[in-house]
Amino acid sequence: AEKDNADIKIGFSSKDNSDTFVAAIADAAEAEAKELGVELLMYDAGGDVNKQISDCETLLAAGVDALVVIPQSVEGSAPVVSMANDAGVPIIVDNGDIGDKNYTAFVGCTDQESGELLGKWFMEESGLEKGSKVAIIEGPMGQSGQVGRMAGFEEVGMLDYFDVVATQTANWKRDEAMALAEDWITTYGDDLKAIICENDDMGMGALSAAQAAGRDDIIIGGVDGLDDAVQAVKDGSYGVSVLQDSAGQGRVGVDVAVAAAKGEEVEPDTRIPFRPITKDNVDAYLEGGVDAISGDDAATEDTTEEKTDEAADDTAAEDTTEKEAK
Amino acid sequence: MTQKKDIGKILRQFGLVFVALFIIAFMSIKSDVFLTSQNIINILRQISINGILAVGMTFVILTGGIDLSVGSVVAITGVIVGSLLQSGTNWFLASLAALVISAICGVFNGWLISYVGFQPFIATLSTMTIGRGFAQVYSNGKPYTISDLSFKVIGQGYFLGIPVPIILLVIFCIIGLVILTMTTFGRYVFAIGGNMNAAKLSGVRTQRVQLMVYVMSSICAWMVGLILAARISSGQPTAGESYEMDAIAATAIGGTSMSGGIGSLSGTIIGFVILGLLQNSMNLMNINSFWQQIVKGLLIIIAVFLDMRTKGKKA
Amino acid sequence: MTQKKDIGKILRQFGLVFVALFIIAFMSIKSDVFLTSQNIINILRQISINGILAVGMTFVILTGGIDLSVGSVVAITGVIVGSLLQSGTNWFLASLAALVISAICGVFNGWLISYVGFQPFIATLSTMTIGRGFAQVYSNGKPYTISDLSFKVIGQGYFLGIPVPIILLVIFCIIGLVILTMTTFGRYVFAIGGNMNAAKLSGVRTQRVQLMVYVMSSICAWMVGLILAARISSGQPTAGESYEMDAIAATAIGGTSMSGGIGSLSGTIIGFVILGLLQNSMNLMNINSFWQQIVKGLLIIIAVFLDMRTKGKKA
Amino acid sequence: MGGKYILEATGIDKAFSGVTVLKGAELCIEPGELHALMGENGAGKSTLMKIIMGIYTKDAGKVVLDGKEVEFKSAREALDAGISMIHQELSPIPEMTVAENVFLGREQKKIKGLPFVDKKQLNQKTQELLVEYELDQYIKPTMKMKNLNIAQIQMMEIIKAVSYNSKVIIMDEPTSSLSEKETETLFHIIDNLRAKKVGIIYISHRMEEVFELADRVSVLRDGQFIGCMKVADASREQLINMMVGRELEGGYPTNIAKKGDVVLELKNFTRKGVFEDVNLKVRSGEILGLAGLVGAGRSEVMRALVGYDKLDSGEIYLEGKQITIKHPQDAIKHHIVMASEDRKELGLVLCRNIKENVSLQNFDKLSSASFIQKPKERKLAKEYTEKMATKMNGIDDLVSSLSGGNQQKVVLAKCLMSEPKVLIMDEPTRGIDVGAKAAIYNIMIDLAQQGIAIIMISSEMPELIGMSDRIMVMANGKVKGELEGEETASQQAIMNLAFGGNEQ
Ligand SMILES: Nc1ncnc2c1ncn2[C@@H]1O[C@H](COP(=O)(O)OP(=O)(O)OP(=O)(O)O)[C@@H](O)[C@H]1O
Ligand SMILES: Nc1ncnc2c1ncn2[C@@H]1O[C@H](COP(=O)(O)OP(=O)(O)OP(=O)(O)O)[C@@H](O)[C@H]1O
Ligand SMILES: O[C@@H]1[C@@H](O)[C@H](O)OC[C@H]1O
Ligand SMILES: [Mg+2]
Ligand SMILES: [Mg+2]
Repeated sequence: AEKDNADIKIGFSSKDNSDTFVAAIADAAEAEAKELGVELLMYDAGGDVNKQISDCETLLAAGVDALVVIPQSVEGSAPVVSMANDAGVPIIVDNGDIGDKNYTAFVGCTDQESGELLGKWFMEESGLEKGSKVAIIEGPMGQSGQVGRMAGFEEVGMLDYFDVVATQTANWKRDEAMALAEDWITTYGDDLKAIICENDDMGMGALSAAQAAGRDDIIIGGVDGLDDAVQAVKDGSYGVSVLQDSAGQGRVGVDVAVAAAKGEEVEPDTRIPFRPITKDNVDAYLEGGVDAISGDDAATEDTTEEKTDEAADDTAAEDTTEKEAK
Repeated sequence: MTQKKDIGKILRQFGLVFVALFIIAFMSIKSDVFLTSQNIINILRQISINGILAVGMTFVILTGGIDLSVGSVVAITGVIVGSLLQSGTNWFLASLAALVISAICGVFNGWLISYVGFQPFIATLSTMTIGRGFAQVYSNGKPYTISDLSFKVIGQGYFLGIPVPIILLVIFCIIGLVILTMTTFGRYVFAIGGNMNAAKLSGVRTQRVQLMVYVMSSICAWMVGLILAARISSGQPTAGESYEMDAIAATAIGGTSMSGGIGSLSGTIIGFVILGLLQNSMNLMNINSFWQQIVKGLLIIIAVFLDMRTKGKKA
Repeated sequence: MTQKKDIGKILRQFGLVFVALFIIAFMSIKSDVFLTSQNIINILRQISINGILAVGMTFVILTGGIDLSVGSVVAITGVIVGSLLQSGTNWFLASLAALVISAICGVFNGWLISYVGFQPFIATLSTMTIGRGFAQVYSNGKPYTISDLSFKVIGQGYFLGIPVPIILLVIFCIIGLVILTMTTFGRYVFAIGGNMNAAKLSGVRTQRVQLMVYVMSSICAWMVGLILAARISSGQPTAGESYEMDAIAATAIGGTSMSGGIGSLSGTIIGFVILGLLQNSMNLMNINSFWQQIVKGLLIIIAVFLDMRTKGKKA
Repeated sequence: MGGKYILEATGIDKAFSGVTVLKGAELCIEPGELHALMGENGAGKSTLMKIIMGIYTKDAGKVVLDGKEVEFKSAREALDAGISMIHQELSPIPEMTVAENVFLGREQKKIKGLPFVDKKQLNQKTQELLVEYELDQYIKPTMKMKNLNIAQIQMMEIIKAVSYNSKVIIMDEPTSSLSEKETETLFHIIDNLRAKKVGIIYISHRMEEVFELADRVSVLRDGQFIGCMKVADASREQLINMMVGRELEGGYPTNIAKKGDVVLELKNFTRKGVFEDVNLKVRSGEILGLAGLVGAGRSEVMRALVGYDKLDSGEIYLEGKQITIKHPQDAIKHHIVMASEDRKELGLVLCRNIKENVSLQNFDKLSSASFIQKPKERKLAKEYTEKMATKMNGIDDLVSSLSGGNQQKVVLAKCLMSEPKVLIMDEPTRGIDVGAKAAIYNIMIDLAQQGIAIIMISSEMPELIGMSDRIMVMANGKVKGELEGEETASQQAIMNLAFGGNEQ
């Protein structure tokens, strides 16, 4: 007997809702739950793996019908998967990778892909010469975003292509990134050609520093497609923002969870592709949203191993929940 | 009339306990999950982390000190155990190795404070920073995945149907209570916090006692490091960040004075139980995490206020 | 021989200053960028944030208190200013509105502590939690982008060729120094921290003074909130997290006793300059962030140790 | 068995950061002897004792105990070796119980060798001590130390030191916080100790005590050993001369000031459970003495008067006009100023310097628009502390580095600078040396002549009788009677009232 949406209770364990990007996923998830008429319990681990595990324990005790997790740590959050399996509750991993692959489904991006896209753009489209001096600002060490994007830079050979003069973490934080960028701009002077950031919040910090120093020539880019960043791309001050579809990740995460809760078969691996937003497509994006820039860039898709054509667009993503497992 | 008075009196005598009972009563009505054995076990398992740290922290704070480094010791323990387990070391030896390093952190804190004369805040802040850096350098910033099943028991196992972390919490609380209330060492902890000079003049070896409380705190952090690593099946260099704050909060809510000399471990126990109950309750009531902070802050104020009334302190 | 002695004496008299000079000397050799005016401006601009907070924190700690809520007040200021600017309010009015709210936070802290009798740690910890929650609820967790150019001047502008945050830092330091060393209020701050009861019997309005220092600290946090929001062109509910720790560290490194009554603002100033120099230097040398923590912790220990030797304290 | 001395200290030198405090100090104690150690405030008495106890390290000299040279590195070693000490600065642990305080560091164990405290025995042993010394009526072993008044704390420290059963007991001003009754108890204790052949070093500024108790007396001046003699051979003048280096007039100056109108009147002062219905008048130029046993509530009345404690009911009239005082600041504004008996708790900010302490309550004089007038501050601080003959290197010295008596002088300097109309002096000469005492008495007379009304609380009966124009006696929080003129000369009359004479 299939459950009614009204009887379904979905548990959502987010890693840190105080992060701009993660909060957007959470919002979309809540909106989708409302839309579908299911109950959603949204727990926020505040950046602490242990709390995430506690949260999941509580959610399972509260009798959720499916569990969605945005892992705080690839390895550290892994026990959640077996906990859910033991409790016989479907578990959906959202946004980033997790160490234990025995989950019911994954919805999100391959972080390495965003690193590859960002690296490629800097190598091929930014106009920088080979061997230019660049600096990299990283996310918190050990997080899927940091590990994956660095691997992506490596994969496309960016680390060798450029002369990487400095690499530091700014923990996804705008102000920390700004201080780093200020120091580097001073240290490397005119030689410094670009600051490559693993997310847009940090990119915005670096941009503030560059602008304050009057260094409009420094090319800055990041990941996420934050509103600020997209606006900056439009203004021409920000080179690239690799769009990660937060709304899609939140929405589809809940959709898959609801389907799983009903006992339906679900697509085990939904990878929503990244889309670089540059001066070429920013207007289209601002007008038409994600759909307007999907699938317009062949180079993008080449880099993805697991290509899911047009999967990022609304209907396609919803479809996937109905599709049978491979 | 008299009955009214009586109730008032009772409420006052148990300020914090009353707050805890109130939360429990409220939640049993509001949620049918709350009183399930599964949820109770969850609550206890969740508070074991902060609880064990708070036991050590209570000793430190009673001497008038503070230990900011516990979170880093948790991380150090995690990466050391993690790396050793990965290299095939037996879980017992791996834990022992981490214990030695943790104890060294405690000795370093205690030595700086009692023999060199550092302010506890500065000494343990430095150890916290150095310790975190060490954990990250050691692990190169990457977590060690732990697959050793016998080790995982510490965090995920059961003994007589009770989760091991809960048993460890109970053991640490009991040991703490015994030391603090029944031994000379416990007296000296209070004496040092109450009047270091007087204690010294009475022949108390104040420096040793001071050193010891920091070692004890580090040992608690080590225990937590093991439980956490076992619980999350990985030794993470970022583990335990800002855990010191919760441990200090539990101690302070429990009525221990930050300037030392006044307080009790039983107060601390109620303190961390209240914090744990709060967290679990707000989750069960599905309060948005932003609101959770507001509610938590207000409830801490109310709990402490009630407790002060109880004890006839100002207010 | 005598010359050797003299140098020793000089070194001792300027413990912390010496550490700062050492870092400067070392870096001028190691890096040709270090002494450029651009880098010096960078350093100053970066320390303006922690510096202004530390000025307020010094007053609080001198009374024997602590203010953990400053980071949250920074965030509250940011989101209030951000939202008002977005809705087209004039930058001055927006800042004023934030000032009022910040001051209320300070009054709340001070009232809880001096009139109700809360421990400063608990009171400001609660305010910190509530304040952070408030900032997030208010903004619904999202940053407000700031585009108002006149407002941005506070963080990004120049006055007579000097970045505005640096000028503000200097103004706050001077006001702080004047209040602390030249006015009766300053004396009351020291007296309260040294012996609250004796101060009261000497006619000091201890409760008012205590309340005031928390208000002052909140005002410093407000200033930092404005600078930060203007600097990063956005009002962020997560801004200022754990800033209190750096401010406390600067104060403690500067020789102020955490139990109050002893210390100086000039010490604090050297304290935050050292922290800022360290951060900048390690960035310039491109020291890996893991190692940075280890180096930072060790240098704090060394600096404080030298300073204690200087002042003939134990050690 | 060594020589005839149980304890011998010779050639002791000590300097604190370059300032010489002791230079060739010496002292030798026979078993069963009570050896008085005298000297002005800051002469180095306490420092010498702390060196013997291993609290300070000496720069030179040697200490011989029982014929063996000793060098204690901590109080613990001294205690273990059989020397205990009653410290001049009381240091109770307020939050711990009486029993825990008394046996701190040597708790009774449940099982020998294991660190488990036998609380029952601890309390029982303490109770036995309390009974033995007749304190059990007011003090229970389980009371928190903070609930004891200062005299009771002093008694507990005495009992504690005695209960070590040491060979040598050092008593550093043990009576300075005691009233007659406790002082007598102490003297009994001392008799017992002597019978047990315990050597006692007794430091006091009270001449009478020294003559009553001591076998021999040693004198220190400016850290140097001046001499040692049998008390039987010594005269008061001779001792003073040795201490001060010059002659001093003995006795109490008479207050020849004209008594004017009533300056201050208290009506029906009540603070529930502490004092009740206290009425009091004091005229300009008058010195009013407040007598009573410890716990009579004298200090409490005065603390409430100056607004430090809350008053439940009562009225205050200053120069005939009713005033309200809600905070000490109000009192100071009305020039009603109190020098507290408890300098550590209420009198001084120990971690700050002399200047700051003196000026703390006098900024109305020393500041304009909240800005401190620093040159004036220095000048006045110097003037007033010097008037009190404070021994210091300068007004920038930390108060905590001053000797006990000199700290007391700083408290008085602070109060004098407030130009009081009514000056309340709670045990004003506690711990103050003869020379300075005389100076304080003269200052009091001076002030009286300027028309100031003085209220003096003192537990030193001769001082009270010698200085007061009128004496009010309190017991159990109530005024028991008043003695004026000739009557004040009688100690017996005071004691009669203090022990519950007829109510007013
Ligand atoms: N820790 C210290 N640091 C600096 N100076 C000190 C210290 N202790 C004592 N002194 C100084 O040593 C001198 C002797 O002090 P000490 O306390 O021995 O005097 P005292 O004879 O006991 O006086 P009193 O009768 O007032 O108690 C004083 O001038 C005092 O200022
Ligand atoms: N017999 C007693 N034993 C112990 N405490 C008492 C006794 N009687 C009153 N008290 C308490 O002691 C306090 C009064 O002590 P206080 O020291 O002020 O008295 P005092 O007359 O000023 O004596 P002193 O001469 O020691 O200053 C009051 O708080 C009262 O409750
Ligand atoms: O892009 C990042 C996201 O993928 C990560 O999970 O959290 C922070 C974001 O900025
Ligand atoms: Mg002395
Ligand atoms: Mg008294």
